[in-house]
This record gives sequence, C-alpha cells and structure tokens, in this order.
Amino acid sequence: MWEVMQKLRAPLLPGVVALALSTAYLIALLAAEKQPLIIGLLAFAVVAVLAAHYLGWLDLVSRSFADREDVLGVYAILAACVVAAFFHDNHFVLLLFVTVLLYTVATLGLNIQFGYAGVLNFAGASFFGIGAYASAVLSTYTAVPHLLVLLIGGMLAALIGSLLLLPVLRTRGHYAALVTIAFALLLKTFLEVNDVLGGPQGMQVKGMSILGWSFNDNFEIGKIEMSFYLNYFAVSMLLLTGTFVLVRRLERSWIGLNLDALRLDEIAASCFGLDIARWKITAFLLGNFLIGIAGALFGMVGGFVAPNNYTFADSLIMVSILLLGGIGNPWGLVVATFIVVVVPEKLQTIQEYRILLFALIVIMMLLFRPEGLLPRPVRRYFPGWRA
Amino acid sequence: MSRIARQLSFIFASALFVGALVATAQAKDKIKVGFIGPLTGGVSANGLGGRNSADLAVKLRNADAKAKYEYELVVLDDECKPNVAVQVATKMAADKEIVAAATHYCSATAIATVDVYHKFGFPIIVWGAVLPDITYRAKYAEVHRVNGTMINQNDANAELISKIGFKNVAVIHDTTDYGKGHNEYFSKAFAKLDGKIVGTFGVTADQQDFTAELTQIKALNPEVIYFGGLTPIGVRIRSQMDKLGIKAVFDGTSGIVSDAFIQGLGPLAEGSLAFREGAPTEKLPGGKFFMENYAAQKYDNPPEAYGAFSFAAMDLILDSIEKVGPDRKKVIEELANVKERDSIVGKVTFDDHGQNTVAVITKYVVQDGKFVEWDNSEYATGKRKLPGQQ
Amino acid sequence: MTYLLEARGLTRKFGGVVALDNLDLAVVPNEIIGLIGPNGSGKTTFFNVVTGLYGAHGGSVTFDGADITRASSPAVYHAGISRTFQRSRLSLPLSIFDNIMIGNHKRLNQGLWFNLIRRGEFKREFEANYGAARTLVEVFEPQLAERMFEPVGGLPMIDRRRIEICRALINQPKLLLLDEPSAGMTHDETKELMDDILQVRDLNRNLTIIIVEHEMGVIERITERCVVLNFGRKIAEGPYRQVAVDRQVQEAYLGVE
Amino acid sequence: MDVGLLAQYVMNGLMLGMMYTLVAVGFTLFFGVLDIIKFSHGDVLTVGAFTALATYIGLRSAGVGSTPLLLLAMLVVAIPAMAALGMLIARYLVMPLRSAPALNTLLITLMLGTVLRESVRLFYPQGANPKAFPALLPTASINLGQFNLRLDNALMLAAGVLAIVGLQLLLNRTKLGLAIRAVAQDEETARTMGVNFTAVVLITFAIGSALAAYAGIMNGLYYNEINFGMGLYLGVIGFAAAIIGGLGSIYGAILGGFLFAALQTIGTVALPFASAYKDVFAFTVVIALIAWRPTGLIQEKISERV
Repeated sequence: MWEVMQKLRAPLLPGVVALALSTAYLIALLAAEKQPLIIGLLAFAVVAVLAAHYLGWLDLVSRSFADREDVLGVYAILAACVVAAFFHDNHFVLLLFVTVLLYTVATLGLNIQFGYAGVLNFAGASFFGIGAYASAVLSTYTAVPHLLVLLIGGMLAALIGSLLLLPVLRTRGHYAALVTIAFALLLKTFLEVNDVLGGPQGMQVKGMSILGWSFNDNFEIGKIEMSFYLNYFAVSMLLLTGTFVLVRRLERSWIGLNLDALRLDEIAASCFGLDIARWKITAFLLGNFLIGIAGALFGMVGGFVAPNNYTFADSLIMVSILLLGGIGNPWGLVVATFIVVVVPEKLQTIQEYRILLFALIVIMMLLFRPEGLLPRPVRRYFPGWRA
Repeated sequence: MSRIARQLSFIFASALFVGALVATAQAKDKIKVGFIGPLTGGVSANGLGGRNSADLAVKLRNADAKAKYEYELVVLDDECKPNVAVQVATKMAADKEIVAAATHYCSATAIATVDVYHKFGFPIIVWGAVLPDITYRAKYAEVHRVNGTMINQNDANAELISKIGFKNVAVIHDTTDYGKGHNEYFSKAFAKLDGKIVGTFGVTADQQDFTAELTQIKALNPEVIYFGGLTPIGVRIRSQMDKLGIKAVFDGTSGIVSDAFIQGLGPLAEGSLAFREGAPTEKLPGGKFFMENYAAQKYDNPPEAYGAFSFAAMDLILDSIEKVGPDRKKVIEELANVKERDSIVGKVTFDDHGQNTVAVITKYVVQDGKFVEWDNSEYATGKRKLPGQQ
Repeated sequence: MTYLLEARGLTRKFGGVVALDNLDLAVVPNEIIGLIGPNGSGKTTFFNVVTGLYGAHGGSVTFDGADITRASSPAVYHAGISRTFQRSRLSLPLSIFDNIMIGNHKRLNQGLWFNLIRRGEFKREFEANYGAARTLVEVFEPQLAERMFEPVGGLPMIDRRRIEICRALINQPKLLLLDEPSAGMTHDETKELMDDILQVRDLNRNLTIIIVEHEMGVIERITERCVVLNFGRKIAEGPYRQVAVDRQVQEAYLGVE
Repeated sequence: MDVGLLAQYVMNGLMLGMMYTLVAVGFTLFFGVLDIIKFSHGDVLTVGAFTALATYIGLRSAGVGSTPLLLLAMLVVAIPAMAALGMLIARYLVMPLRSAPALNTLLITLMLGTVLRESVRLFYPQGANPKAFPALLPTASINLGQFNLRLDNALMLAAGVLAIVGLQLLLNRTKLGLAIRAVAQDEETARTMGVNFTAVVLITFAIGSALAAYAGIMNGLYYNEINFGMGLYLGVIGFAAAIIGGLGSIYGAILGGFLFAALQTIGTVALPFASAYKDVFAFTVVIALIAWRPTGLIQEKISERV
C-alpha cells in the first residue's frame, strides 16, 4: 500500500484546498475585532486541525505539498497577496503581516545553522539588530541606495558573526552555547553604552525609497487609498520568496546533505571526507547573512532601532519559533511565526501574559512533541521525483 | 490551466466571502482617544497617576450631558522604554479609530515616538516628558506639550545649589536622551555660575551596581552629586552612596519627584533635592477641583507629580474633538490655535512648535519623608542643614 | 613487493596505556586481512590512527606510496580508504540514499553555484548517483533498493550494517576497513553479510579489505591471512589455521600466563 | 592609586565575585551529575529572593520586630522552598529529556526561567516594579582613608565563604558527596555501585537551588533592592563563569566567578574607555578565553568513543 502511494504522484487538490481555507481563515482572524469572536476562531482552528489530522486529511495535504511544492508555492504567494489586498488600507494588520514575513526570513537563516548544520546560535536577534542598525546608520548618514543597504546589512551581520568563528569552531555543546549567548549580551550592552549609535535611546531609520518612490507615503490605486505598508509587504514578500527557494535548494542538494551529516555525526562525516570547518563556516555565515538582511529591512519598516529590541530574550523567541515549527522544515517556520507573532497581537486579553504562555507552550512542545508542529520529512531532492 | 484558474478563483471567493462576513461586524458609535505612559517598571507610579488623571478627564466628559460624543479611553504601556514606546505608538497611530492621544511621561520614549506620530498624522499632547527636543527638534504639527521643558528646572537647580554655596559637583546621568539632556543643561547652567563639574558618569537605565562609579566619585569628593535620571536608579545610587560612606548632597531632577523615591529609600531620602516645572498641584488654579474629583474616583494610586498635566492634556483633546469632530486633521488644526486657554494647570498657549510655556519652577527638598517646597522647608530657614551646607 | 598499506613501528598511547606498541603491519593489494585479538588489544585504535582520528605518537603509515601518518580523516578518505564503525554510525534520521551518498562525498560536486543554481545539471548528477547507489544496494538486499528514501532509523540491524558497508563501498575505495561487521547480529545474519561482501569483492577485484572480527568463523572463511594483536603488539601473523594453533595466541585469548 | 581606594575596589569586586560564584557553583553541580545546563537557575534565585521578601513582609505585618529572627525566618523559608522547586524541576522537566538532544534541555530550562520570571512579574503584587529589600544586617562601618568597610558587607562575604566551604566539605567528606561525585564520574558505574541515581540527581538539584536562594537573599541584602529581572543577568554571568572556569569543577566555578567580577572591576577602573563599557569588556574577554581554552580554564576531560 505505502509503496503504491509512493509510486504515483500525489494530487494537487488537497494542497490547494488547504491553502484556500487557511487564507480565508487568516483573513477572518486578522479582521476580527471582538475578543469572543477571536477566541472562538482560534479554538475553531485547533479543533479543525485536530479533526483533519484524525481524518487523515493532513496526511493528504502534506503529501500533496511534498509532491507539488513548486505549484503550491506559487499559490501560497498568491494567497499572501490576497490577504494583503484585503487589508490594503489597514496599517496595523499589514505591519503585523510584514513582521511575520521578515521574522520568517530571519528564522530561515537560523534554521540553516540550528536545523541543518547544528551550529548553535543564541544571538539571532543580535544579528537581526546588526542589520537594522546598518540600515539606520546608512540611511541617516549616507545616500547608499536602499536595496544595497539591505545587502550591506546582511554582509555586516555575516562579517561581525565571523569574529566568532574561531570560538564557534573550537567549542562543543554548552561551551558553544556560551559563545553566542555572551555575544548577545555583549552586543546589546555595546549598543547601549555607545553614543555614536544612539545609546539606549536608539536611532531613527529613514523609510525605504527606491528610484524616488518613497515607501513611507500612502498611495492611491484608482481612488482607493492604500497603506504605505503595502510597499514593504511587496519587498518583504520578494525577500521571503527568494530566501525560501534558496534554503529549499540548499537542503535539497549535496550541501544540505553535508550539513546534515556533520550535525548528526561529525566523526563519521570527517571519515568520509567532509571538511567540518568549511561547512560550519558556510552555514554560520549564510545564516547570519539572511538574518541580517531581514533585520535591515525590518529596521526600515519599524523606522526605529534600539538596543532593547535585540536582547537575548528575543533571540530565544527566534529559536523557539524554530522548535515550534519543526526544526528544519521551512513550511513549519512560516506557520510557527504566524502563531507567535499574530495570536498575541489579536488576543488582547492575553497580551500581558503572552510571554508566559509562549514559554509554557514551548515547554509542552519539548515534553510531548519535540519534533515540532510540522516535523521535517526525509529529504526529497526534487519534489515529486520518482525513480 | 483552466483548472488552476478555477482553483484561484476559489481562493479569492472564499477569502473575500469570509472577510466580508467579519468586516460587517463592526460598530462605530464611540469616539476613541488614547493614553500612553509607563504603567509597569520603575516609574509606573507616575504612569498610573497620569493614566488615572486622563481617565478622570474622560469620565467627567462622559458624565457631561452637553458632550456631543461618548468617549472611550484606549490605554497603552510604553514601559518607559524607547523600543516598546515606538511599538505601542505605531499600534495606536495605525488604528484609524483613535482620534488623538495624551502621551508619554519618559522623555526617552517621547523623543523616540514623535516621528511615528508625524508619519501617521496622529495628533498627540505630551503630558510629562521634559526634554526640549520633543517639541523643538522638528516642527511637527501633530506634536504638542502641556508641561514645560527641562531647561528652566536646571537653571533653577544650578542657581539653588550655588546659592547654598556648593562649588564642586559630580554628575551621574542615564544615557538616554533624557539623562543626556539634563547633563547638558545642568552643566551649562552650573558653569555660568562658575561652579565646577568634577566628573561626569553615564550609566544605563537598567544598571544594578554603581559601586565602581561611586568609588571613583568618592575619590573626587564633590559636595553634591547631581543625578539626571529617573526614580529607580536614583534609589539605587542614593543607597549605594551610603554603602560607600559618601556624604555628598543628592541633587535630583523632576525624574525623582515621586512617592516611589521616598518609599524606596526611607530615611536615606532625607535632604535629597529635586525640581519640577509648574506650580505644585494644590497651588494650581484648578488644583482643588482636580484633587477633589480625583479623590472621588478612589483610584488606588495618587496622581503624582504630572497627573494634573495629563488631565489638562486630555481635556484639551476632548475640547478640540467636541469643537471640530472626530477627525485627526481637523483636531491638529484646532490644537494649533490654542492660545491663553484656561486649564487646571493655568493658561495654556502652544507656540509654533506646539510647546506650552511654563515659567514657574518648584524646588523640592525631602524632609521627614515628604517632598517639601524648598522655600517652606527647615533647610531654607537653616533649622536643618544639608551635609556641607554653611 | 609493494604494499598497499604499510605501518612501521606505529605507536599510540592513552595516558599511561600503550594502545599500539611499535606495530608493523603490511597489506598487499587485493588481499583480505583479518585483524584479531582480545578486547583492548588495539585493533580499533589501529583503524582510528590510520584514518586520522587519532594522531600517532611514533612510527609511520604509508598508503599507496604516500605517507598518511599525519593526514587528516578527510585526506585519508580522499586517498582511498573507507571504513565502517564498530558501533554503527549511520545518520538515522536520513534516508538510505542520503547515508550512502555521505560515503560518496568525493565524487559529488560541492560547488555552491552548482548546487543552488544549476539545478538541471545537479539533477543529472543526482540521478546518476541514485542509479549507482541502487545497484550497489541491490547486491546486498534487493528489497532495500525499493526503499531508498526511507529513514535508516526504521531498519533492522542487519540492514543498517548493509547500508553502512554500501556507504563505505560506494566511492570504490582501494582499501576497506571493516570494524566488527558482525557486532550485534545473529550467526546467520553474519553469514549472509559475509557472502554479500565476498560478492562485492568479486565485482571489484582490486578491493583490499582489513577486517576486525571476533567471530572466528568469519575470519576463517573470508580472510587469506590474519594478524593477531595483544596489548598493541603483533604476536602472530599468517593464515587463520596457523595462527589459531599458535600457543601465544591461545594464551592471549585465554589469558594464561 | 590611593591604597584605601584600591581596597574599596577590591571589596566591591569580592562582593560581586561571591554572588557570581554562588550561582556558578549551581551550574557546575547540575552539569556534574547530568551533563546538562539548567538555565532557569538564575530565575530560581529571583524567586528565592522574592519568597524571602514576602516572608519578611508577612512577618512584619504579623508584628515580628526582631531583626535576627526575621533574617532567620527568611532563610528558613526561602532556602527549603527553592530546594523543593529545584527537585521538581529536575524530576519533571530535566530528567524526562535525558535522551533528547542537549539543545532541548537547554531550551526547556531557558523557557522555565522565562516562566518563573514572568510569574514573578505578573503575580507578585506590583511585581513589575523594583522592590525595596530590607537591610537587616548591622551597618556599622569604619573609614580607613578612602576605604569604607561596612560590617554587613564583611558579614555577607563571610557567609558566602562559609557556604562554599560547606559545600566542599559536603562533597568531599560525606557519603552523599561521594555518591554525587561517583555519579558525576560515570553514571553506569555509580549505578552498579548501588548508588540511587535519581535520588542523587534530585538532591544535587536541591542543593544547587538552595544555594541560589541563598545568593538571592544575599543580593537583596547587598543592594537593598530586588526586581524580577535580576536572575536573568546573574544567571547568564553565573553560566559564563562556570563555563570559563570549566564545567563540572567547583574550583572552576569559583575561579570563573571571581574572574568575571575582576574583569568588570578592571573594566571600570583600569581601562581608558568609559566605565559603562565594563560588561562589553568582560564578555569580550570571556569569548576570547573560551576560544583559547574551548573546555574551560580548569580543563575537563572529554574523549569521544569511536
């Protein structure tokens, strides 16, 4: 039976339906104002997912995603655009949405380090911050084109990260954890006491503008007022798509295999010719680069950077998103980021308790479902490929 | 292809349907106005006092039969942290439902958020933050302030301590714009009176241990330690001064004028100096009226030093809305021509930067566990003496 | 005659313990050598030193004419030596195919550009390697070839051993080091496995094998020659029948003084 | 530099170092028996301090006036309470994850720390604000030039030394200590020697957490102020201290603790840049040290079995 199912390519429909439903649901959730309604919607989601799981529908969906990821990916982008279009004049929802997109990019970067290469990085927020500060400084004091600023933000994150390479390569386990944790505190304190970068007061970031098109101004499409956040949505969506494809291809290549091999057993890997240092470095730098880019863009979206945005606690949240989504599974990250960013914002009643609840949820996950919401499936080099 | 098209249309259809379904479930019979202040953290006492005062203004208005609208107060917490402030400010300004707001006790948060308010064209009146730049750095039509700036209070401060006869002062300030501002204006003012700043130390707002800095200060042995910062570290520094046996006078700013300072220190607070712009609430024109109504509401926190300003700010906002209706642009225009307007903190006049000019400065000294006006204190009469006072 | 692998006076200490004591060992091309001896006699240590996991404290190792005494593990692998481990060291969450490809590292294009951008070419390389891996697995167990993309974690011990040996063979090494392939398997399973190994060797005549084994039956059946170690020293050498009756060897095993 | 001033700096440094050490010792104990990092350690310290404060307030309102009695009560309540908390954590969060990757244990304890921290913030009355902590020790002081020695500081220093010496004796002179060291050496052998593994682990966590409570109270008495965030900072520094010292070695923890305090003090006094950079300096040195000695200053033997 299993063999049979393996042989024939899974149908597209389940994936499409799932996408359509979740799009509709997302719109409903984001539009909902009244607390009871929101709570109802969330409860409904939980029940629905569980039901679908027991009816085996989730399995259908995941198989159709596994085999038709390319097509479904395109649909997912369209779905995101539908949501954005629906809220075209609602600043706050769009800001929320953009936040999700950029956090996903960052966690994808972190995922290369934690999920594939097994290189610990508890300073994710710090590298995010480096990117943000880069765009703050560059947009304030220089005329560097803003797309280039994003790139520089990423490179700067990678560059500063490379200062940690020696200790990162030499240490194992908890000793390795200390390196990035110490760095996270170091950087935050540095930003706080350093006057040039605004100290604890932080810095303003100029809004993005490309070829004279200023991202911070609302614009109109045929008399309909559009929120300026739509600009950022567009860029973030592009960035996310690019990152997603990159990470996907990375995983589905010999490099992805190398990273897994060295994560799972360095000794065996080195006995089969793997240059441990080379691949650890690749993963660490590439990851920080992506985190940095996301940070740089997020800096422009928020219009403001301050040391307290990039604390060790924020890094922890990033790591927990990985864990929640299912380490190594990009789709899981998207879902997890949505949950972590959107739910507390909508559920005002828990606003104050959000960090507490979040921590409790992660603890429960670790105890009862350590593989995360969407566990990473076995590597398929080409979706739907059959021998 | 046609299949894909069908699927796409399905996505759209269902999305729009559900969206529309929910969108229809929204009411707009109330007018929302906002308040932002530090409701948690070390200076939460001031934040809650301000919150209650704004709430009082709204309550009184809703009780008033002649009011055109029913008002709902949306309260957000900036934790006195710039980053949090920008988040909540964005959140509030992005919400089209909210017309205007009274915002910020901490200068660090106010200065960080003015650009946000400008970006969203959201009219606000600052009710407690004293950094001049908040209104003067840029010329934003959205930004106004009912309370005065820190410049005058530092002049008064320098004047008093040099009058007492102190010449050598060590400065500790937090490294936010608030602390830096105080350091700048005080040092200027004190230099004018040819006093000497023997050392200046910047400290971060969440620092716990100051023994290292204070030990250095001890070596410089100043007569006065000027502190440009807020209550929490003020308390820490004062008590660690005692640990190291430093006898200098503790000279604070408006940032420590709060009951929390005295509760935190107990007897150690005795003889600490502090300054605040504006007359003490009980001496304000509407002070009595305000205090009585505040008491009537039985809030569990006192209004604190800036409660009256918060009340005045919210009252101005409500007046404007009553006059021009719940429209941000119109409210901004209306606030622009506030001149000689009577309020419980006296006549309010916004200059072209939206800054109200408050000349009066109140000097305080802690005496028997209370902030007492210097001029009525036993220290002024010479009955008691500050350490090193002639 | 020229040796494929030659160790001269190889020495390795752990603190006070001398795990390899001035060991001389030479392997001629295409032979199968059994490395035997009681526990802790230094067999695995020899493998670890040869494959560069441990440094040598004395002596030298030459392989195929080149000195590999100080070579790193990757370098040794690239020189043409593959190994298996006593305690299976497969990557359990990864698929059969992935595990085998780990062994094929030196024949896979590692370029970033190639892997991320030239997906077309990558697909061709992937398909070619899939074919190779599949044929190799079929030699051992045709059913396994149907399950190339299932996680190794779900397989029984014998299949894991097979995969591990496939991983070592896929890059067609000159020398294969087998570290107790029979560990944790029943007698029959072991026999099966040995048949497979011999079969592979028939396909690839210039494969040389050093095998560490406790199952003397195995040694007797497949080795042409064995070397007996005790306390890191070579105490006997020769065909199994000969060393088996050697007094020293028996003492070593029975621990008679 | 003036001798008295120098003495003052040394005194400040010693006080800091003592508190860091008490935390670091906990980390190293846990690592010893289970090879895990229990990151909630710092926040257990916070909870301990708040428990003590609550006890104090409760007794005061009940009319208890005598200072020694109050102090005693705070210790008697907070320390066992935290010991129990430590056991619970070990039993229900740490031990179930023994087979899981080390990352999971690290994360679950980090998250537990968050839970404790947030709980104090949300559920302790006005928990978000700094709380004044009573000064219960005699504050008599002598001035030697620039050096001002306060009796309470001296007492706390002594108390700290006492605690650590006590722990040393416990580990080296008692059967329990033997059992703990046996488990730390090699779990399997310890089991075969008939050591009740679970019991030893639980007791070790109790001891470590008790030390945390002790340090928490000490911190309160020293700064006369506690806040819900104090544990995170102390925890990270304690962790750093334990690591640079070398996990699993008490001496390492002591070395690390005082080393870190020394770094901070030097960062303030002896270096050209502003005193605010002291933590930047300290952590930079920590990273450098770990790069130089990847397994800590007092090396811990690791041998990978192949």
